[in-house]
Amino acid sequence: MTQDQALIARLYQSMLLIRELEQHIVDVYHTDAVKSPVHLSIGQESVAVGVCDPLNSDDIVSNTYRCHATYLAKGGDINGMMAELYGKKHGCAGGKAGSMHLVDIKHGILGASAVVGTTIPIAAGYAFALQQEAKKTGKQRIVASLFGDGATEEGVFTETINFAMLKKLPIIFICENNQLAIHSPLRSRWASEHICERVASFGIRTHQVKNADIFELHQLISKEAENIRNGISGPVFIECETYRWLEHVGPGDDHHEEYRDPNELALWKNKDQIARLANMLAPHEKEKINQKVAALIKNAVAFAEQSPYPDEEELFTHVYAN
Amino acid sequence: MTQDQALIARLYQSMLLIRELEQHIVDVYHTDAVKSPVHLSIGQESVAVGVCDPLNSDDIVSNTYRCHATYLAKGGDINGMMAELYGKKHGCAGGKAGSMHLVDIKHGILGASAVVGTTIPIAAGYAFALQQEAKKTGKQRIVASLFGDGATEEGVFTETINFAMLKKLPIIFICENNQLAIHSPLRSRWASEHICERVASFGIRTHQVKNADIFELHQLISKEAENIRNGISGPVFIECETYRWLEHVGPGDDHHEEYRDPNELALWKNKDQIARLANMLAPHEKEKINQKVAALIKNAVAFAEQSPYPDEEELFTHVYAN
Amino acid sequence: MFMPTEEKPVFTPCDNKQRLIRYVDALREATSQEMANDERVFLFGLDVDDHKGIQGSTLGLLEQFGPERVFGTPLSEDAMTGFAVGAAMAGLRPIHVHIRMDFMLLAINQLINMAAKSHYMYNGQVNVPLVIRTMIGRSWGQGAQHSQALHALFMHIPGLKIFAPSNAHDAKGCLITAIRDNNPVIFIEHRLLYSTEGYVSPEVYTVPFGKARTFVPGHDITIVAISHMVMEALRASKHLEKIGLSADIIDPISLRPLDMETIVNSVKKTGRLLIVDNGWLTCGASSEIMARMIELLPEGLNGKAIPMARMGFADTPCPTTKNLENLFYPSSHTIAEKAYTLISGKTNTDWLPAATSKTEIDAFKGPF
Amino acid sequence: MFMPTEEKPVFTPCDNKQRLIRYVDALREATSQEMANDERVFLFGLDVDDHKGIQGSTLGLLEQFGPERVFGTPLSEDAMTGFAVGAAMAGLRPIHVHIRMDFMLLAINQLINMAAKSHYMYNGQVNVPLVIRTMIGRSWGQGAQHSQALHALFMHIPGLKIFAPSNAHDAKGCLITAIRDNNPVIFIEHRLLYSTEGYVSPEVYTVPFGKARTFVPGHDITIVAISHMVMEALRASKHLEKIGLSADIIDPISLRPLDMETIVNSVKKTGRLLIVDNGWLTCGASSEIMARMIELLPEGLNGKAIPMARMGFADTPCPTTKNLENLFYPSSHTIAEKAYTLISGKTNTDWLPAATSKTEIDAFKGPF
Ligand SMILES: Cc1ncc(C[n+]2csc(CCOP(=O)(O)OP(=O)(O)O)c2C)c(N)n1
Ligand SMILES: Cc1ncc(C[n+]2csc(CCOP(=O)(O)OP(=O)(O)O)c2C)c(N)n1
Ligand SMILES: [Mg+2]
Ligand SMILES: [Mg+2]
Repeated sequence: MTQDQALIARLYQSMLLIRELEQHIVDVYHTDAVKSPVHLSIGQESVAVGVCDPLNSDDIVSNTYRCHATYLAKGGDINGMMAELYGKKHGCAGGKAGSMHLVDIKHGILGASAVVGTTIPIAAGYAFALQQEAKKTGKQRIVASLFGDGATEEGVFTETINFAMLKKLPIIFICENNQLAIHSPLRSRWASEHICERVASFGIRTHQVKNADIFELHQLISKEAENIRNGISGPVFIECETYRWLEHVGPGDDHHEEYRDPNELALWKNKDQIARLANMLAPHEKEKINQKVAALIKNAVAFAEQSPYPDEEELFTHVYAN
Repeated sequence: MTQDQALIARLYQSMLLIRELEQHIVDVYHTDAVKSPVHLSIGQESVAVGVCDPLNSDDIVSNTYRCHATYLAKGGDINGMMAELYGKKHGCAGGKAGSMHLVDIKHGILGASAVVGTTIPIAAGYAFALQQEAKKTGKQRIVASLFGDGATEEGVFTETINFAMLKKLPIIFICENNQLAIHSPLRSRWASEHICERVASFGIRTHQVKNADIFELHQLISKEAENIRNGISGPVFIECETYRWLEHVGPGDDHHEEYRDPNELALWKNKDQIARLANMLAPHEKEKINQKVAALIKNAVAFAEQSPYPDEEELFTHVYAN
Repeated sequence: MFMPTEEKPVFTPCDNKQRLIRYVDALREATSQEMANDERVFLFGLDVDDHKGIQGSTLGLLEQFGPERVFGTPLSEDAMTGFAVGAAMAGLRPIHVHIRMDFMLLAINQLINMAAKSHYMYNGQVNVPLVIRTMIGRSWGQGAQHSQALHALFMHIPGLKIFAPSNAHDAKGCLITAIRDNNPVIFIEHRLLYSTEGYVSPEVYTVPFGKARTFVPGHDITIVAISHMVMEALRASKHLEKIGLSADIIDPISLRPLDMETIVNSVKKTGRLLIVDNGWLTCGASSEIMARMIELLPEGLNGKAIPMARMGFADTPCPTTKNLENLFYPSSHTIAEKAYTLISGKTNTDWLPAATSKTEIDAFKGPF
Repeated sequence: MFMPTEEKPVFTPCDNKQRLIRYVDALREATSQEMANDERVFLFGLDVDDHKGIQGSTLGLLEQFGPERVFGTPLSEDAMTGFAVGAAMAGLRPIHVHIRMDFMLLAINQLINMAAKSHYMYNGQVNVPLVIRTMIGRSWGQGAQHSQALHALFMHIPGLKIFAPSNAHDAKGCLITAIRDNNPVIFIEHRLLYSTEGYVSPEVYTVPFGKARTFVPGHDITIVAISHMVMEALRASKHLEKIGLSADIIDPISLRPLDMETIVNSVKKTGRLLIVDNGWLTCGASSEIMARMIELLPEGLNGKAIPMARMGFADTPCPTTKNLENLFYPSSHTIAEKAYTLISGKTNTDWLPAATSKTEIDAFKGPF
């Protein structure tokens, strides 16, 4: 599989932006600039980027509270994101949403929920609307619904999988399997470890991506998105193995805790897809991207810092739509 | 497979009692003696009897609103049942429960719910208690949880299946697959028709019983109950094909409606397990049982008719336990 | 179809176009008209497309609009509600139907955590124009799990709107309003109202949120009644008439937003308030109306506390047997009695008619 | 661990055995003691057995009682609640923990349709001795879906009981009562109370249902405050003290059943009532208390309407950013202000202290 350099550069930049932005959160968290629980994706960047890069800008991505990565990978406004984390007026939701609910409808980012599993059926409903739309426009947009391994335990997941297949919805379900729900390992939550098998029992096409492989995932999404657009009907289910480097919520590393195996961290750092791509780039190319990413983040921080807090009246706006 | 005559007689009597009692409901329904929605099991009797007959009297059965059959098959008090249907004070729940919630804890009948799927996790919780109990008593009691094909679409079903397998609970799940949820056929509700395959993907032992075969089901339950009691762990899942002769709720036949195929009724009447057993019995044996059943029902009706309506204060009793 | 013989529809026709049609037909007509007007509207839910068509309220719509806009679902209330929320966010206008309100407890997470909050949480970036049609059961042994009226749970939640129309005219107008609204609307229908008739215009019209309706203007007491209790209150007012007492019967129609102005103005006139909820009392609509009365008229009237009382379901689950079920609900008799006591301070009931004519309550029979 | 420096625990020790311990430790001690006393009790729920142990409230219990009596679960709130109901029906006494009250919306079908109704529907044949421990979040950007206080939804339902203790002493006693009760009990804990200290006996003791507690007896106004709002009301009473006003601060502790007698007696003495709920107002605990006041004192006091008011969450979802979140909740300042207005009829606020010392609200920091 020869990968073209432009793609490598793009994927690298996209993943790096996620990592560096989250690293900024880690760095400033002790200052209380970000007064919000943060669920970081450091180590898991390749899933968001592998899924979002092949999508069109008018495709839709839907996520859970661990949503920084997809927001950025799908092209969400970085300034709006940073200001939102800082609780500011020019945040992507005016400071009302915070880290767990990043949203940017203009860029097809449908928002995210702090209640596990709840966005999965919503993504399916959105896909239904796109299916109806395509009958008029002839153009099939797609929804990518991302969620964790824990989310698949909620009844609503199975209910949605069944219904999505019944209606042949244009949706790709992506399970970010980091093998943990907070601190619980899979074996204490899943009677069987084969999630693909379970989902396939509904007649759905499934794929498993091991080692968080960015190219494999990228190609799979490209192909399946193409399939869906060409009327080879959805839904599709993809399980991506990945690993969370930091604690479940917050900026720290918690590999000293008993639930963790420190060897696993080393193992996964070895598979780090950012490092992998960095090695595939010419040094000056890499450096250019690194600087670009740093500048983007610096700008975003300045933007966020300068943005005022929302006006007090904002408490009462947007409770109801007109 | 040679079946011993005593078993045949017992199964015949048990199934006949269900059919005749429900036939009585059909007969009197127009008089408004039974002021309650009734979900009849006529045609489906072999499932309840095939499941309950092999169980011990201190095993537990749990059901949905279509619960007359299991109540009787598990040995529930017939007088209490009839009085409950008549809304009387001496009903099994003092007239407060009606047809959809028949209960007889003394005989291991855990009650039933009008909200589809809701009794499935409750049955699992009961099984957990029995699992703990067995560690002290050395005696493993079992829960049989019956529900319809429609119930398997509720998220709580999958959630329970997963958890029951995780905890290796002493429970047998029985799906009464009559292929209908009210008037909706399976194809408009299930993305895949293979429920056993779906459940097996959790690592659970599954079996399918075709044609509502009473002997096959009876033997399967006997064997699996034995397995569970001997520590060959549960849970187990059994799908029983069966057919509802009458309308979803109420005493009528609705094979004139479009959702029905009248040929199917004829097909299933041909497979009627009551007729099958009747043919296997000596005429005088059969006649004796028929008379016994008729007497039981007659007595129960007299009992129900004579029972008064509950006292007005009963409205306020048992809201809270002491 | 049942119409109590001695009772008249609550509206008289204002023009000769209006027809006497049933509540259930008004619901169907509203749906049909809005689906024809706006192709973004679709109707789905368990059994909407079968031959019974949600007691008739969706009959014919499948034939009219096809299976892509009218479809049944698996038994999956949680996912189906999320599905509706997602479709609504994408610009469609779903109507999701529950044949029993009790099942909404399986959908409530999506309604409260997602539907009610999305517009706010995303600072106006999405709308959730969603209608949840949901039926309250009663009678014929429906019992504890098939006859709950849970509007109070939804009234508690900012971001939701709630309609509970009591008659055919409002059923149609409110449903059209609900479909056109850009917020999640819980639309509460009472099974016993389905067969009651009212004068309904064949035109498309709307009944607004936040505007209560006064029936039978009166002088001696204000009776606020909700959903099916409007019928019982109207009957109670007839009992009261016989002894020369008259009641303002107010139907809030919309429970969130709630029109307190109409109630306050009426109480200023009558000096007394009886609230008859079609639901439990604790933390219910009746508590809320009382609390707002205190907030709006903190000093009472003429320097005195305003005589107020409330009635609703007994504080128990609903029993199935008829004689206990009858005690579970307020009736025209118990309402008239309570109103009489509030007005006169007396508790005698000898003036009450011994028996009432057959109503939709007695007429309702099974199977369901 | 945080203790506001200028604030004292609400109880003083009545014997020298009592220790100053945190609310979270009181919860753990109650659980440990009851599990040791009664082997039918077990504790389960997401994360009860991890190294954080539900913010410490379950730490050590796994080691003490083993994985059969202390275990985590998959993310399956609906089934896990049904599982608890079934285990309870079979004679066990489950404690099911939700680290956020918001998740209970996924469990509410089992709680309302099954747990609350089984004893009644089956005419006393089964009991459901079940405790649902559930935490209200607040602060640090928890936002719309992680800080709801939904007690009103449960208060509406006959068959449920509800505790919402505001201090370490009651946390322990109420939890023991809840575990011993034969009904489903919703046990509501506030995250911001976890680190507050109180004098708690090491003995096993119970705090009963249906008995409110009065703090700081006063004369000028009755303030009924719920859960964390008790702390804010206590602070407000200190503000009021500075201008010579005193308040009866009443903590209902148990929300269903609700002890109105204590409230009514207090109001008879003070003549005024302010209710400060830790939740939304509409169809909330505050509405209910007002409605019952009217039912219990229909003519008011001395022929006049009783001045009553209520406060609670803003009628919006909860925003995450701090400056808006601060406005969302009642505070000691806004409570004191409202009380002052109710007492004096005036609205000036110049008497209020400019800033308060750091409280548990400001001290609370993330990650969560
Ligand atoms: C319905 C619900 N239950 C429980 C929680 C508490 N909770 C927050 S995150 C989480 C773990 C989810 O794990 P997973 O889906 O694998 O996502 P990950 O955090 O690993 O990305 C849990 C249990 C929640 N937020 N929502
Ligand atoms: C949660 C819930 N959703 C919907 C209903 C309405 N309803 C009553 S029976 C039924 C069909 C259930 O089908 P199945 O489980 O196959 O049982 P069967 O009636 O065929 O025995 C439905 C949808 C309900 N009672 N509960
Ligand atoms: Mg995970
Ligand atoms: Mg079926």
